[in-house]
Amino acid sequence: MISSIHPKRFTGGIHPQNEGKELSANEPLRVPPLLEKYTLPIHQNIGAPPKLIVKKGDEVRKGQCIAEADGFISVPLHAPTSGKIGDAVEIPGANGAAVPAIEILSDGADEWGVCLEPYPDWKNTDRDKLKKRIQEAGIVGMGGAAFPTHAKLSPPPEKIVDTLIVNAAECEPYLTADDRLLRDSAEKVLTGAAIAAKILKISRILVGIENNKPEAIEALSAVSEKFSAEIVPLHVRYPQGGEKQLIYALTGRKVVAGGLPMDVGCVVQNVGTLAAICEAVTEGHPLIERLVTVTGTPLVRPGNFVLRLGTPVGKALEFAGGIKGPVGKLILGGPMMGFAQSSLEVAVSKNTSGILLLAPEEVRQFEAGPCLSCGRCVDACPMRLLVSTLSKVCENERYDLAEENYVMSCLECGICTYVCPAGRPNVQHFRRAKAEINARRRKK
Amino acid sequence: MESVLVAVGVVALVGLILGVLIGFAAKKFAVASDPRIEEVAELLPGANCGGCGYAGCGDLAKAIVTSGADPALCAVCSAENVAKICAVMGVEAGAKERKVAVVYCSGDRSHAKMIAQYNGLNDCRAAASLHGGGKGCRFGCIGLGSCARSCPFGAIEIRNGLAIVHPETCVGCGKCVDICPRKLIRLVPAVSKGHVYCNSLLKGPQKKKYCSIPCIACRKCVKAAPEVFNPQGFLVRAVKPELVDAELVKSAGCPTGALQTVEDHLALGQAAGKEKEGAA
Amino acid sequence: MPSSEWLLITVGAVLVNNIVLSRILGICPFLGVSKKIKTALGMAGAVIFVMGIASFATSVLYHLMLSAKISIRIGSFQIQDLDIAFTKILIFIVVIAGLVQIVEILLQKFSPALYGALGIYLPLITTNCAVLGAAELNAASGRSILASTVYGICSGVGFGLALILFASIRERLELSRIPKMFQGTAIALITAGILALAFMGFSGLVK
Amino acid sequence: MKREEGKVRLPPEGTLILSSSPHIRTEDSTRKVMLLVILTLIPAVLASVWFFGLHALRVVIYCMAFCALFEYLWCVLAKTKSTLSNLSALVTGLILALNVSPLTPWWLCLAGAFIAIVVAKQVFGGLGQNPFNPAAVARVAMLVGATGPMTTWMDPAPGAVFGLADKVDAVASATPLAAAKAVAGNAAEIAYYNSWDFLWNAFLGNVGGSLGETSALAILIGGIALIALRVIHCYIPLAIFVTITVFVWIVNLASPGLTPGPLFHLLTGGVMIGAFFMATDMVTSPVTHLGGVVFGIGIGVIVCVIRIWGSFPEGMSFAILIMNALVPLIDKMCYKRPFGWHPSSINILQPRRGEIK
Repeated sequence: MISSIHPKRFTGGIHPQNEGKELSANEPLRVPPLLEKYTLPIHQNIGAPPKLIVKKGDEVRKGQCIAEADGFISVPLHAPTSGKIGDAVEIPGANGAAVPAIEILSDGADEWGVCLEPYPDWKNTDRDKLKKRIQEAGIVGMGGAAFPTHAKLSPPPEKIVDTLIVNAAECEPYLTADDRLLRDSAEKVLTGAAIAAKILKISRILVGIENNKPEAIEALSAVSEKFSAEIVPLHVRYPQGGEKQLIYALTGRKVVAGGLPMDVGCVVQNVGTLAAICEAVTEGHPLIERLVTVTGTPLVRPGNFVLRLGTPVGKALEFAGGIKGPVGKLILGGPMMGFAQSSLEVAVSKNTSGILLLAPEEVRQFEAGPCLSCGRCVDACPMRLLVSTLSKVCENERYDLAEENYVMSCLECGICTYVCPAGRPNVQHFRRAKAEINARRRKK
Repeated sequence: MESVLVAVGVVALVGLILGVLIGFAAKKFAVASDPRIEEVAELLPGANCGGCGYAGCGDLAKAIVTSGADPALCAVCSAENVAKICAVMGVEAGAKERKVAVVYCSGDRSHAKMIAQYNGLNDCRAAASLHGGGKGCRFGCIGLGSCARSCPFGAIEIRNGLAIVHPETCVGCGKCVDICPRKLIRLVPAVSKGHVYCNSLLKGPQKKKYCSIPCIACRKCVKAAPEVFNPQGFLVRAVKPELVDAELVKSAGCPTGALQTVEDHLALGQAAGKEKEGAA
Repeated sequence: MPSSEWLLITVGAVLVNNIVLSRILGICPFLGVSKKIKTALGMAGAVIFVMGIASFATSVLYHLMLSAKISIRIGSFQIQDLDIAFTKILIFIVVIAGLVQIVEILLQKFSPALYGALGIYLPLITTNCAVLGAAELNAASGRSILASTVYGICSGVGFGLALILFASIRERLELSRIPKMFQGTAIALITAGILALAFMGFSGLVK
Repeated sequence: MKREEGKVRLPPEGTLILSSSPHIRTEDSTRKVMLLVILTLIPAVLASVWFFGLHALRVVIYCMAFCALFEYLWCVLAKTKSTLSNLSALVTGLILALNVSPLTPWWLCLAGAFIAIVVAKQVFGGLGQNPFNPAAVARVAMLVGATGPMTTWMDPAPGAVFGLADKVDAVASATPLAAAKAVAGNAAEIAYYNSWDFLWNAFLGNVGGSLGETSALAILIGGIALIALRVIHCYIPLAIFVTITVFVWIVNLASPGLTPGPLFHLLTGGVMIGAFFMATDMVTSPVTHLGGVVFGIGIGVIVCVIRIWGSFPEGMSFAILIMNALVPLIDKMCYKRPFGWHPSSINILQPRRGEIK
């Protein structure tokens, strides 16, 4: 049912001129053929990396656990297909630093191994059992943060949580994976939401979705009665999908800087995560594949794909028909917050929401001209930071001043850089400042 | 004449009254301070490089006097000044070995292969989290000059995309060592006349993919002087750098040129560097 | 004195005849202690305090001097009814120097941080022509003791205003890419010049 | 379809671009912003040519050319990349031209351009670094240094340049502001400046003054266009107008006949061009909206004080410069805390004292 909530408008934000969603939104979901080799990065979650429990030459089945969770803030890793374990290798991670990975040589059978026991009757299943299942299935926040979901669903007893927010805003331009998922399997997402709500012992489910996805809203409202979820269409405004902005839009509550959503009684889950929860609970399937938007004008057939974890980016681009024109940039994630890549060996991991190619003429390079103090960044910053000053401060490496000017609140959403007429690489400045300040804090 | 005398008298009177007042105030509100702090601070170089770990030369002077920090903590300070500080403090001066910074990379633009074009902040640490600024080798010098800018003594030059330390100007304060995101720079004894200018831990063929001057761990140098060089994985390091001299470098005959003399490294990209200097 | 007179003294001292920007007095601490707003605030406070006290003290002395006629007789040497007002500059300097010394000692005792930040500029208030200038201007315009004190304080406020404005601009300048040859005092003087130009707009407000 | 089966390859060495997010940007650029400012000033230039003929055009060309020249010379001498292409020097030159009399001699334009470009801008590090509006600095310096030529005005001759009226080229005595100031306190004389007849002429620009001071209408058109194009926000000009209106209204209530009414003050002198084009100069104005309002109020008050009680008839440039000096402080004071900021978050955002040195 469409909610009667009147969404609040957060300060700042932008409406990108070119959303680029039409490239992939209307293409049907495609399931690419099995690859011969998957290169699975081992550390795909925030927190402790899982511990490998297989060695080279071991036979594994699809869905078999190959690395065990190491602690509470950690999740296991599962084989994306059946086959043999290959070499332990190093591949470039999203930020270019080498990350350990393990090769899995497919045997082509793609047979499920001993699966987790499904709980079709999850409504009458113990909460702790469900929570444990979510960890066993290796589920992390699939919107980008990769924070273990079971930890997010375990608020400390002193926090009172009353609202589950389903983040279907998908405000990043070009990306349509969540849109596609909702159009095709809204019921799965809402089932996942209901399971999460049961774990949290709450009944209020709000679905925040930007109103540029009418088909998805329709699909959602068709099944929402059943789960008593409220669908709230939101203005198209980046970063509507930012956790703090979404909570404010839907509930009017403000998450204190440095605080967590559960401080204001909310838990936010991405639609992809909820679909994965549904599969893990009702079918017993661990997280071994995800929806990825492979798009960009240089591609022959952009669209949304069900990609196994460990699929190299180069292969994903081949699934999308290959490259037809010159490429200026290869990006993992969306154009606003994604990471530029220099290698095709980067593998799809649990938080890869998109693979984007930009043509050279679409790439506008940073010029790092002088700041005009025009204040557009200040107007547009969703965190209401004094960006122009911060940018100059960081340029001069005055990190003490940067800290005084609240650089630690920066979301790195990229808006200040998007609107800057002088083409200053603000986000990169702030990232550096944050890294530097964190390093100094650790030192003390 | 009289007026002058009166003026002198009046001023003297006023001065006397105020003098008494000041004397009283100085006695009543006196603040004790150690004069040695200033003396020591005078002897320190005053560059405030922070290489000693204190927030500047004044801070170090205070630490030396009040909390007994090592007078030789300052790497920049000349031996005689250290001796003078020791004399001020009344302690024995120890011998001091001069060290210089060495950048363990020879991968300038003519030797290292670029795989992408970096566009962004002119800062190595920022580029390091962005695939290292486009150079194929992820161990080598990024070449955006963070170390050069951090050097209080102007001893580092960026030439043709590679940081080059001028050993005669380097005082070994170690600021660049902390700045470099690739941990390429180390302090070595200044007497050492040659180094294995490579930092990559990859296997030889992988290194060769992106660089024409890597250490491929062929161990020719180890055979030439086993007590000096020691292979660590796929990289050879001088364990006794003070023993490396030009002759040894020559006799080792490094096939790629990773092991070279300090002079040769200094001459890297000389021609290209000149061109750039003219333009700047 | 009518209230409008007080207004004239205040506005005149703070804005129109600003001791730094219009009378160009006290430039040394103006350029020296204006790198940070925080120290500028401290310096402004110190100057207001010193100027107020110095104006008061010098004014009292000056009025005493005006009324006192000195007669001295030492042996055959004799002076009759000498007006000692001509020694005012000498006396003012001594008095101000002494006062500043006391302020310095007190500051070192009670606010070492501010003392450290002001550094050499605190003793320099001693020879700060702004303080002496205020005292001289008071004497020249024949103000009463109260008016002199108010003028001294307002001149101090004017100095503080200029100093804080200047410091805020310099804090901003610290973040800009000033060509090497203009860095430091050069750009500070240019900025001060433009600021003085701007303050010329107030001329004529107080006749 | 052969390509589809082929292996995907990255573009050749060095053409793939690596940069930090975001990877898309607006089409806006500094150059575009400056171009829009120049375009929106064209009505004012046309109006000045209409009223003052080729004299006006001469001054505009001189100022713009000299500013561009100094910018170029600086870049050559300082061995930096030429910054001419961002058009900021031309904007400064154009605004400077609109700030001076149509009879300004060429050497004064040259001196003004030097002050604006070199003294007020480049020595501070160039575009974006100057704390004071270059054109305002130049105007004030010229006014103080060469009072004679800077206060030699010309009577308007509408359309003379197109032969629609007789060419007069007469040297006028004073601008309306100076004339009104001369008769301050004389209620009967002041009344003339409140008449609709006079105000209408002032609105159209049929009065003496500098190029940009005459036609309030032309500036208004440009200013509104500038706001509509979202180059500037309306806060600063609005705050200036409202403050002047209220201030003058109160003064008129308190002592009638001291000065003409609010409309006179809005339509004459440099208020219009100052409010729309000089006070809103991005570099030298506060970045926040609230700061803009404070900035505008300050300018309004100072302008009125100088005009009514000061010795200069016009105080717009002075007011802008004084408020420019206050901008860093205003920016500090008027900044609201970040979204979701709360006293309890201070520990996370800021280091505890002593924790980080």
